Amino acid sequence: MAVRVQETGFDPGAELNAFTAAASGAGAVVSFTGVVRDLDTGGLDRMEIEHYPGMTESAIAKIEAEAVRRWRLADSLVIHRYGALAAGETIMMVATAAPHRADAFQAAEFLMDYLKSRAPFWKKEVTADGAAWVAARDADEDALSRW
Amino acid sequence: MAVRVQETGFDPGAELNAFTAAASGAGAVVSFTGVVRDLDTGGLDRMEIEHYPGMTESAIAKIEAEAVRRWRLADSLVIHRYGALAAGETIMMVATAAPHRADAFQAAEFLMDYLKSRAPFWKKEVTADGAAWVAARDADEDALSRW
Amino acid sequence: MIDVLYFAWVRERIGLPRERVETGAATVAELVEELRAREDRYAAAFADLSALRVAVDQELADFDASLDGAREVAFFPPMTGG
Amino acid sequence: MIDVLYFAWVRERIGLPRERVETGAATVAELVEELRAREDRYAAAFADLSALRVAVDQELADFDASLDGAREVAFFPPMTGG
Repeated sequence: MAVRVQETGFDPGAELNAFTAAASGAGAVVSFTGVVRDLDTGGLDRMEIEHYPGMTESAIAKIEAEAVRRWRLADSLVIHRYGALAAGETIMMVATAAPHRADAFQAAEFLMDYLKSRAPFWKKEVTADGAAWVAARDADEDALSRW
Repeated sequence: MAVRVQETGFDPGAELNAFTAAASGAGAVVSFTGVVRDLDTGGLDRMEIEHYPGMTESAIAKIEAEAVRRWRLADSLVIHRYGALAAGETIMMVATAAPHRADAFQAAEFLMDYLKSRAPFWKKEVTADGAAWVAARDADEDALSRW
Repeated sequence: MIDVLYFAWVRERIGLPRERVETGAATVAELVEELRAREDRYAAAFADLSALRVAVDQELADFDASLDGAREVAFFPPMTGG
Repeated sequence: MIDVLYFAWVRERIGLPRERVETGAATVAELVEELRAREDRYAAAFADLSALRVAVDQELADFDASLDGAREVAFFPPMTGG
């Protein structure tokens, strides 16, 4: 189990390989990578991600501990950036390793659903015309009800 | 959409990064990596993977086309090895890219479930004491019923 | 004395990220009432509590949560991580 | 004439990966009966059809599938990819 909350970028491929190498005995590794998307209308200058230092790390650690309790996992990893990111940059990554694929997939989806709505991050989209906070989606809140 | 069936090894991290870079506009990338596990009792000398050249590629292409039909995907990738592999080596990888994470996750799980039971590969575990074909698991066949 | 933190548009509306507040409020809701009464910018930030979330000592909480022994309260909109 | 392919333990029991077979079989099941009658190793390989899968021209098929126009039939155990 590891949590990293950082402003600097990271290399998802290198992280995936290091995670897989360390999770010895796990046959199944699932990763999720979140990438900054441009607006549907184009013109995103940057995405600014604000977070709550201290609570962010502890909230994610709690989410990971819950995943470990629910599924048979060999290991898990969450990396989440804050600060200013351009379109195409990697925002965050989740990885799970398990003896069987169903555990790895479900734990990764669970971690993502909780990160979306329960980890203290807030996204703001900045364009030449101004800035707007990204609104929470009802679908993200609803996604929690399945767990 | 891409399918690669090959005897040589590959670098999952490098594949993930190249896939993500090519899937422009997708905010969500999911990967699954399958790794050769040692036997519970230890002592795996190698895993031998046999396949049906020609049918393997067309069967996987059909599975991918079905995934693209069912979910909103920006891209998908399947790499699967055959031949002799040692414990810890990567057998195969699936990656999906989509505007939204639910599509990426579901399509990756769908691809995995179908690869397990509908792509013509057969695994044999070889130890110092002999060799045994891996039996298909009922759970893998059952997993198809949810799609 | 309690540390009160604001994030995202709550921070922007109130105009500062954190402040120390002298309060006798027993619950989060009572603290909100005190803040609302201060100035328009607070009243604007706390106009619709259904659009706000709260954490007490870095744990998500309800507006009726007790502040007994609490050192830090944070107000923010629904989170948008991932 | 039809190409018949064997994989995994079916290949091992029969002792070869593929062969050309002169047959008038109208269905996969009829072809299986012809093969079974050949030698013990075929009878052993085809003893329990529920443990076998079949593909006609590289598409999964049933044992009652027609061989009309088929060029290639493959027999193998349930697949274990992934």
